[in-house]
Amino acid sequence: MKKLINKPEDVLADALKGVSEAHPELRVDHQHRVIYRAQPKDHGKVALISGGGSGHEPLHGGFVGVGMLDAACCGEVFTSPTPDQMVEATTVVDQGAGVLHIVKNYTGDVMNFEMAGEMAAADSGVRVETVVTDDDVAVQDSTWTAGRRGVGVTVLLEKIVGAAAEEGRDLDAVLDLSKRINAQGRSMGMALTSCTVPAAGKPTFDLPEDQMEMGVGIHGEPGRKRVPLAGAAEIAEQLVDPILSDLDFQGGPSIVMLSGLGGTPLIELYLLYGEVAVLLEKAGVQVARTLVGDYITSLDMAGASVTVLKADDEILRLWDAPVKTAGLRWGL
Amino acid sequence: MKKLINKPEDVLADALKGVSEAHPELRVDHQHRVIYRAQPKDHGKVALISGGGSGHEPLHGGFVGVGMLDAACCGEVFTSPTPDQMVEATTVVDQGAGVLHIVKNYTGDVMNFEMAGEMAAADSGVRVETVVTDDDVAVQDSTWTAGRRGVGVTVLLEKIVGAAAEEGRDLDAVLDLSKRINAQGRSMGMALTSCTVPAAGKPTFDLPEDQMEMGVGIHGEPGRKRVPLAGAAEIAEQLVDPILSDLDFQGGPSIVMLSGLGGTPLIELYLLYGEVAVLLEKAGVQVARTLVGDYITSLDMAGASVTVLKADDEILRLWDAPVKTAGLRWGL
Amino acid sequence: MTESVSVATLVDWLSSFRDAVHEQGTYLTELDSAIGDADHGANLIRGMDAVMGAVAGEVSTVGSAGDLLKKVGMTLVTSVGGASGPLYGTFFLRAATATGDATSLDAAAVLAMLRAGLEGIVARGKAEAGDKTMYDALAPGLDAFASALESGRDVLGAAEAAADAAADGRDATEPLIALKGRASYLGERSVGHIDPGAASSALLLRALADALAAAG
Amino acid sequence: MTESVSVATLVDWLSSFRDAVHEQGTYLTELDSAIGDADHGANLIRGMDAVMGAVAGEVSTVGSAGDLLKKVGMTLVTSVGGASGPLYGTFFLRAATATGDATSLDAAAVLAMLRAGLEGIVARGKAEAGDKTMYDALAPGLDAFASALESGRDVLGAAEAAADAAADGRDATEPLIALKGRASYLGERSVGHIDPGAASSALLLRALADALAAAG
Ligand SMILES: Nc1ncnc2c1ncn2[C@@H]1O[C@H](COP(=O)(O)OP(=O)(O)O)[C@@H](O)[C@H]1O
Ligand SMILES: Nc1ncnc2c1ncn2[C@@H]1O[C@H](COP(=O)(O)OP(=O)(O)O)[C@@H](O)[C@H]1O
Ligand SMILES: [Mg+2]
Ligand SMILES: [Mg+2]
Ligand SMILES: [Mg+2]
Ligand SMILES: [Mg+2]
Repeated sequence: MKKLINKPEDVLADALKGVSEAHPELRVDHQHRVIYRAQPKDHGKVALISGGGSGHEPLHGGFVGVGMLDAACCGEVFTSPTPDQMVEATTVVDQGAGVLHIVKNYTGDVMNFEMAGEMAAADSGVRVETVVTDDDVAVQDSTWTAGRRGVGVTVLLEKIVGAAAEEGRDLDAVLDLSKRINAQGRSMGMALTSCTVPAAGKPTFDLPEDQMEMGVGIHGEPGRKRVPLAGAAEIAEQLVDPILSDLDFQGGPSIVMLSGLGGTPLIELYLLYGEVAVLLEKAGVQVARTLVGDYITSLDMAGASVTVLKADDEILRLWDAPVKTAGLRWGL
Repeated sequence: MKKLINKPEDVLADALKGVSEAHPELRVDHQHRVIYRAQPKDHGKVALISGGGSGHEPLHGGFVGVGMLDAACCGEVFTSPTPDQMVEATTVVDQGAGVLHIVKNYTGDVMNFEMAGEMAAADSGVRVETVVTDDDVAVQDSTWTAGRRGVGVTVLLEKIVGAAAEEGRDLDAVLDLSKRINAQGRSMGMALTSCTVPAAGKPTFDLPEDQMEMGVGIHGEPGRKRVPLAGAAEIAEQLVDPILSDLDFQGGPSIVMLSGLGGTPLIELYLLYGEVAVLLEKAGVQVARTLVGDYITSLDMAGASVTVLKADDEILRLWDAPVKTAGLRWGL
Repeated sequence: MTESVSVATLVDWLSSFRDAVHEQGTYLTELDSAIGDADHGANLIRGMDAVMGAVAGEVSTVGSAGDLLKKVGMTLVTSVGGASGPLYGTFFLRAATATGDATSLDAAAVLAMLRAGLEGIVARGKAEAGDKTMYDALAPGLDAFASALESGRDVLGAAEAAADAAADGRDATEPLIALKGRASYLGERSVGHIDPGAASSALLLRALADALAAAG
Repeated sequence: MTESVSVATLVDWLSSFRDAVHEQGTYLTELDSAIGDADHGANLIRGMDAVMGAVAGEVSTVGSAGDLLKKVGMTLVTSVGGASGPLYGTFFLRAATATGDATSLDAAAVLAMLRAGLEGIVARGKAEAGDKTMYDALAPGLDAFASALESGRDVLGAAEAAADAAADGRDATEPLIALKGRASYLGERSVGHIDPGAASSALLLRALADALAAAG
């Protein structure tokens, strides 16, 4: 295993040191492993908390700041944070207007946030609402299973709903909007290589030179199927088709994100986006805003995911609103 | 070779398609392979042009926009662009105030920009000045060799000098500042893996699991020496020590960039930055601004480089000035 | 073999489970690599190391079984994360409620403790038989424990039967399609692999038998 | 073998060089992988394909040698980039100036053409003997060309001597420490590898000999 780390068990603690050194505009609670804005708004804003396993950077710590999150709870690599972290963060950020927990749909994340919500309500009486994102079309949905994974839409949701909270909307409105954003977004990912979890010390799976994994999430899991390696145009099709056949994006503007999975350089992401844009145009999807880069990653996995969000004028306005975070910044 | 590409020979053309689709605020001349601001300033600003081989994204195309470059000339992967591209860009961006060419010190880049300067002067009479960056302490300097490579300082220079040009300084002042920035910056890089040039189809070099390359540049070349793989703390030392022993950074603020080389995820970059920060602090370097992420890359190489720039109040003010590019953005 | 299980023996159980997850950590992570995210071993090692740190003084201060198990549950909840943290955490928290103030447990109390724990896992995770989770090792394990007691075996014999049945349950997860947890994202591709949580649960029951045998 | 080299033969030279860089492209890139950036093969393939596209009509329209070589030089300058683009480009631009309006070249004119080209490379790149660059193949090649003419051999014989000497010069770059170009960044580590530009330059002179032989 080749990584810029010290000991595998110290990866999270050490990385958080770097975050606090690099970002004076953030405050890192190293004991609870929570990243806060150094200068929280001082009254009445609905607070947004997200969190999850580490290894998906900039998600979520890189999205803490004006116009997005108030706090991010950092779990061990690929492991949901624990309820006490969330309870601590919830108590710290609440300004009386309540707290929205933004949770990606994974059994672990959902259960830990659930316990945190129960504990926070019992301990402090803070009103906590939760939105669970589940936008990954690679996963067959069914009431009998764990449902779809929460992936790329989480990034767009944190930006858009963060702007709404910054404007002063109340918790019901914020919750409502967040559920609508999740319902209107779809994602699909693919991998050229596995990633290596530091504590495991070797790649999670082997992938021959002539194969790729379609329908991967962000935890280095194998995808829905292993298929022959293809060119970017063909890969774009395999990513875009399942998204478009799952939801109708006609008749309004869309926001599109193409995120790298951590090990793929920007030149390839732009190249793939060129192919994605052609397909979206052909299908009549009107792309109003675009994000290309590493936004929701899976350690050092090579590959990419596409997220399409059905927007409207209001959503675009919130998207364009100023944001000042380590991972997404404009207007400030 | 596993890459999100179509044919190796089309990588640059295809990637530029994605850039123009993703960035309506940029105008891409696909014939000349030049990236421009879609809305150039309309009078009297000194124009900044940079360029170089592709595969270093976001450098340089990702730094075109308000507060940084006016145009970027894109060469083939790891291959300097050709003089005709630079002549075209120079002619297009000149607004009568002259043009600064920002060139990284590589024989190919220097010669091609030199020819372009000769041709532009002869053809159009545009006044062209050139700054050549050469900040890589890994390379022994000597009048008998090609000198040091231009690496990370180029990013900082494009930002700071871009702000100065945006303020309306004349070409002499802009040239002067750019030379000062280059003189005050030092960089050092290391690689955990090779990268794969698409046309070559396989890794440029083999690096055993227990070895790393110290003193690499950004073209997938082997470094100055191959050393045993080490932890992040030890790697930070091997990067920071040669920088600090090459230039005295005491007695004023510094700007520090830790850039990934393309294949290393953000969590590792932050982790390494934590170790770098400790060493800089110990050495009495006062870090005033920090940039951690992929800014100057080497395709899919895993590794990182550190750049330290000796600043002052004026430089920090220019650093903080608004910038709106795909790769670096604040205040706008 | 005495029929009464002391708090010290419960600590031995935990210690034995800690040793087992250290020994089998790589194996658990390999199982999780195939159908999950390659962290189950690291998660349980982190959790059981934290548990043994937290209960270090417990035996000498002679707290109740409930106090011990509650501390174990809270420590797992706050140190593991992921799916297994809340699940194993809830197991011990519910087990604590079942044992309450008792400082020694007879065989029936041990069964009640385990059953309360499993009910906690079901309440938290909604798993059913055949979903390819830790439930599929624990449930047959507990059934075997109960049957063994009914047929007159002592607590050690029951625990041994439970460990054997849990191991069988673990192996029986191999051909299943996962319907819960992150293995479910793989659909058909989850077939042919043992569930990592079932494997760790089988270790948990084996550790109980080992601790009882040693106490014997 | 006629002593006069036609423009058509010069086109054959270019065509033969194009074929050579296609055949040896992987080898050139491998050399460049060891001490450079793994693109020398791709650079020359792109450049010579562009050249052959640009001069396609040249033979039938019977332009001068100068016109042809200028077009070659400009095409290389505008299609190759990197270090080799300006260097080979300047080689042909200077060669064009040397041949001027001529539509056929005698042996001395061929030597003058090559010498002008090499001077262009030196003017552009400042390489000296032993810097481990294309100079180290071209310079001994041209010296051998001159000596062969002096000792009475014809232009084909001279070109063959040049190709042989250039190949020797190429091989002699192996033990050198690079002082120019990106191989110089490697310092001592550049020792033990043949310079890629020296290898392509040896192909350029071999291609000339081949074209002359075919014309013979
Ligand atoms: N809903 C559930 N009910 C019971 N057990 C579950 C459930 N979801 C997951 N598990 C168990 O958790 C195990 C995975 O634990 P672990 O790898 O530590 O967490 P994560 O899946 O979050 O990475 C699975 O092998 C399975 O046995
Ligand atoms: N200053 C120079 N003078 C002469 N030849 C040079 C000089 N610098 C580099 N070269 C030649 O250029 C070759 C490399 O060409 P190429 O790989 O196409 O360009 P780049 O180094 O820009 O990638 C070297 O092998 C060397 O022979
Ligand atoms: Mg996990
Ligand atoms: Mg090159
Ligand atoms: Mg797991
Ligand atoms: Mg090269």
